[in-house]
Amino acid sequence: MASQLHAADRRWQVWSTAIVVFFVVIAALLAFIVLPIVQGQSAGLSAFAAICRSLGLQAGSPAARQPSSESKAQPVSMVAWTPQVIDRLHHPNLKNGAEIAANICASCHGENGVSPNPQFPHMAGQSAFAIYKQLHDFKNGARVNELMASIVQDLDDERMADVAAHFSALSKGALDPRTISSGDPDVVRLVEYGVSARGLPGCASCHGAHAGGPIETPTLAGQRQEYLTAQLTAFAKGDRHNDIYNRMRGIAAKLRTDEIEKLAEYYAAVRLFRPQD
Amino acid sequence: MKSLERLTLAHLWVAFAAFTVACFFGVWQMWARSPLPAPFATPDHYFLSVTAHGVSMAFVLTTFFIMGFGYFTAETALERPLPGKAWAWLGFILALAGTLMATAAILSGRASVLYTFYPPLTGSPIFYLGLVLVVAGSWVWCVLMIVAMTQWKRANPGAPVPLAMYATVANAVMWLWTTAGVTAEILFIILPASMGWVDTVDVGLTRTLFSWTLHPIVYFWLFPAYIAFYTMAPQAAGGRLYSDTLGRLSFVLLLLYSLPVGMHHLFMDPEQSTGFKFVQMMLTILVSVPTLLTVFTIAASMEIAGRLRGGRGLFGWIPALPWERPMMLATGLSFVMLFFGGGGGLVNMGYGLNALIHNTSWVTAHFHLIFGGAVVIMYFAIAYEIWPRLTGREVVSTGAQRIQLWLWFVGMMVMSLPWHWLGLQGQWRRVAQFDYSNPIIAAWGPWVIVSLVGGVLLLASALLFIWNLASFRRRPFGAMAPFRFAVAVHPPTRVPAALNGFGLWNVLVLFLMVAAYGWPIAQFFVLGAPQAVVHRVDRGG
Amino acid sequence: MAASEEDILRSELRWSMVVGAAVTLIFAAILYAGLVLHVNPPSNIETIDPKTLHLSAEFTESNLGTKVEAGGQVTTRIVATQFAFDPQCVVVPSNEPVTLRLTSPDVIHGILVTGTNVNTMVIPGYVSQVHTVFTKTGDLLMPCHEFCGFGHSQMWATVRVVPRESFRPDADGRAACEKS
Amino acid sequence: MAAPARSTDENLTETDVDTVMEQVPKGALALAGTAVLLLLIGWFFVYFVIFIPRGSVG
Repeated sequence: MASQLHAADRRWQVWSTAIVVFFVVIAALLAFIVLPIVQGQSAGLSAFAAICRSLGLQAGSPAARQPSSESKAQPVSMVAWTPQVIDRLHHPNLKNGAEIAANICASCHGENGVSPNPQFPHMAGQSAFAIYKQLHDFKNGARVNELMASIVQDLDDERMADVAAHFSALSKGALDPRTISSGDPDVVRLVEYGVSARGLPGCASCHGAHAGGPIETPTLAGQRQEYLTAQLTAFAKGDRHNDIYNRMRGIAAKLRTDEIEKLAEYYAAVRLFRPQD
Repeated sequence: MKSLERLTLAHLWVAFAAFTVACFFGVWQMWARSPLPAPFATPDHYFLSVTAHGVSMAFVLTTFFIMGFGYFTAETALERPLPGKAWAWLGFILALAGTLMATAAILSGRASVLYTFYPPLTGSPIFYLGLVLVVAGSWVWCVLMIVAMTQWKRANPGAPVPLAMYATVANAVMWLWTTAGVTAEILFIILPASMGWVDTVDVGLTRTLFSWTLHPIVYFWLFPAYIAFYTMAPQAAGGRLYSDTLGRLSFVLLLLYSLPVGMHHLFMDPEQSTGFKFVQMMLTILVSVPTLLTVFTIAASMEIAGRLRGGRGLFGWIPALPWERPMMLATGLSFVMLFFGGGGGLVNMGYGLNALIHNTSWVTAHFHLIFGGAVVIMYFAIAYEIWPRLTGREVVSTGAQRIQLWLWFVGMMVMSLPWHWLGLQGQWRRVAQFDYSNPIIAAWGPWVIVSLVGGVLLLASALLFIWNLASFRRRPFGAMAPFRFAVAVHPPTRVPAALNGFGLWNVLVLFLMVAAYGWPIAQFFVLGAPQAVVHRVDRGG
Repeated sequence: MAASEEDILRSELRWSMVVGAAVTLIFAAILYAGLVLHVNPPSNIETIDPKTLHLSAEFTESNLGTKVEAGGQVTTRIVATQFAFDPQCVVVPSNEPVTLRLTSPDVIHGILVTGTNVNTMVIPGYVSQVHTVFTKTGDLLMPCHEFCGFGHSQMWATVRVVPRESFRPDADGRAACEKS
Repeated sequence: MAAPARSTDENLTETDVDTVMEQVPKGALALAGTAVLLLLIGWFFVYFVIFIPRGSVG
């Protein structure tokens, strides 16, 4: 009886293993040999190339030729968020940043990053990533502004990161615009909901605090109204074009002039500093 | 014995509480997507809601229900006290603490990344840590199930493990394999990113690891339904289980073939090759086999019952079945939903055919029918079946229970059948609002409203379910009869070791996982892939 | 005894044959689509660094959109980014092989084109590629079908399929949607 | 011969089971067979009527 059972168990082991292995072998034959060779033949690929593609060792589909893709690089901004840059922004030399801010930036952007001039943006509480990107873009001309271009010429990447982080640290971060109620239904729609029909995401989808949007997204709450209007208009006309992949040009071009005005007014009205609580 | 009831009830109440809350979120989401104006429908509320709905349904309802039902099964099927009840409570507390952490993170708006994560978007670490604790709690359950079976086998050498317990342990073993993928993803990639320890992640690797978990997790949810089909429904129908052996074989096949197939969730992904997708497609086809075997075996078991009750002819046994019993009714309705959901699934797994419906409402319809329909309706039936035993109260009249089951079935069909159609039209997933001024989308409007009506029926059914369970409190205490699982036509006296344990199958699972996932995971380390910068979705900050 | 355990297992075996035949039929249809119609899921394992995507040659802003390459192959390059496609409208000729190449500089996206089998995920780190032939002319909707953030619902583009004779690339081989 | 439901459960004898087992699983085969047939019809409908006309992708 015991040996009989033992034999039955053996049979189970042998047969189930055999069936599973057999099935995997057949699947592998079809997947890595038959399918790519047949598909590759009609696409004019060698059997070797087709098999490599089916294994993922070579780019492309086993059933089609890879397109050629010759072209010249024409970047709109040279800033790349490499781990080195991010690391520097997370671990800046704040003393260094404060010095640069006091010596170079304060005259226009205010001692505490609160600009006295409606033309110039506030810096306090701005995202370090946003400031860093704009400084970098001013320096190499991706964003055109003669005054800023001459000022940032002396700053290297690390000093830019330091001053960006300095301003960012000046307040605990701007308010989340969601928390500010606005009576104007147009503003609520544009800021919080977005308009699917026009392909307009809500401003808060990126500019809200920690909304998970692009890394370089600036915070807008409490920003100078004149500055916001000017920038949205410049994006809409294409005069400003250092936003990669048309992110802001595309949106600004879809906004009506009155919408730009309302949005600038709304964001300017949001207080810059968090109430002390 | 009282302690088992308390343990089981604690698990089931957490499960059903999460379920009820999730139903509210679900209906609101459908409202927000419909042409009808919905309140609070900003994108951040919507994605918060989707996250809450997914986590509650897929992680909390399922895990707690399965654990609770598993403890109940272990003690009733093995007819001996569950070993390590203190450990079971520890697992419960771990999972509950995890659930509360995840809930807090979600409701504060710091984790609107959906229950399927999508790195490089990352939410608050509290969210991920909470989910890890839920999984840790379920691991305690897995170990206890395996220990319970092992101790029973030692005490009853050579005797076949009762089918209900064999299936439960199959699920526990499968779950240990299943969670390896998502646990690795969270612990080694997402948590470090979420904590700010790293700034970039390998997105292809995270998706591949998640796919490891994503298919068998659905079978983890499904197992209790199948256990009810095999070991409770034939009993409720007044018949016999047609074949105990086929039951064991089906559970073994589910263990084997639900694991090496997750890549069918990545068919449309650029980081995996055609070859491995094809291999996993072929393995996916095999997953349909145990289900189709189950359909036949259960139909035959029901046929026995129907004929015993006087049914004649080829189909005459069907109307003769005791449809007034909730377990019987739920089984029938479950099979209808399994038919539609499974049919949709056969399209999903079709390799190139997947392009037709990937990330459309078709897929949403598929898993709502399979999980929300076929499986959850069995969760209801199981609860109705074991509640008298758990509470010690007498059976309540089944009228309200039957209405509840019918409501759930009708609601699910009305909701998900239009989704199939909309999916084929290209209605895409995870959208907070549609532009109904677009002529293509405008044509979808009426169907979206129809499915919303289905959603409202589902919510009504969910509330009635809770009311039905609560109404046991008004019943007097009754005599506690031992809980009986279905008996087979030929109850097994000896079964081969292969069908009485999992040693052989673990070896084969290992082989299949290495064949199916070995290179697809290794490629990220061997060939390397560029990393993407972490994007924080942490609205509270 | 009327039905022995063997009888039962034999009936299950017979049923397994039916099941086997049914799934084999479905498998044959899938295999046919692969071998004869050359249908594959998009599986172009081609890596590209999302952090420096905008500095690259191919996915530089000015190179996006439809281009007829040397050799007459029509390639359409699209970047999926939070929360728009660049360009937001692409033009392609009907009844001609077209290769779509997409990638993302930020997070996971995905696309489908309504009424066609075009469907792929767009994963940062990889170039997604779909080879297809558009048969129906007109403006097709190409939404982002994967959760990419709070602006996901507003992310869509247009694929304008025009008859061959109306498809007029410029001297560089580039074609773009006319501003409406 | 429709016996009262509950009594069937409690007083089930092996003879009863043996008698019905002469018929089983003819009905199950018919039911499950029909289901699989309908499933195949549905699948091939999607394949030929929707998928194939939408064009080849790869």
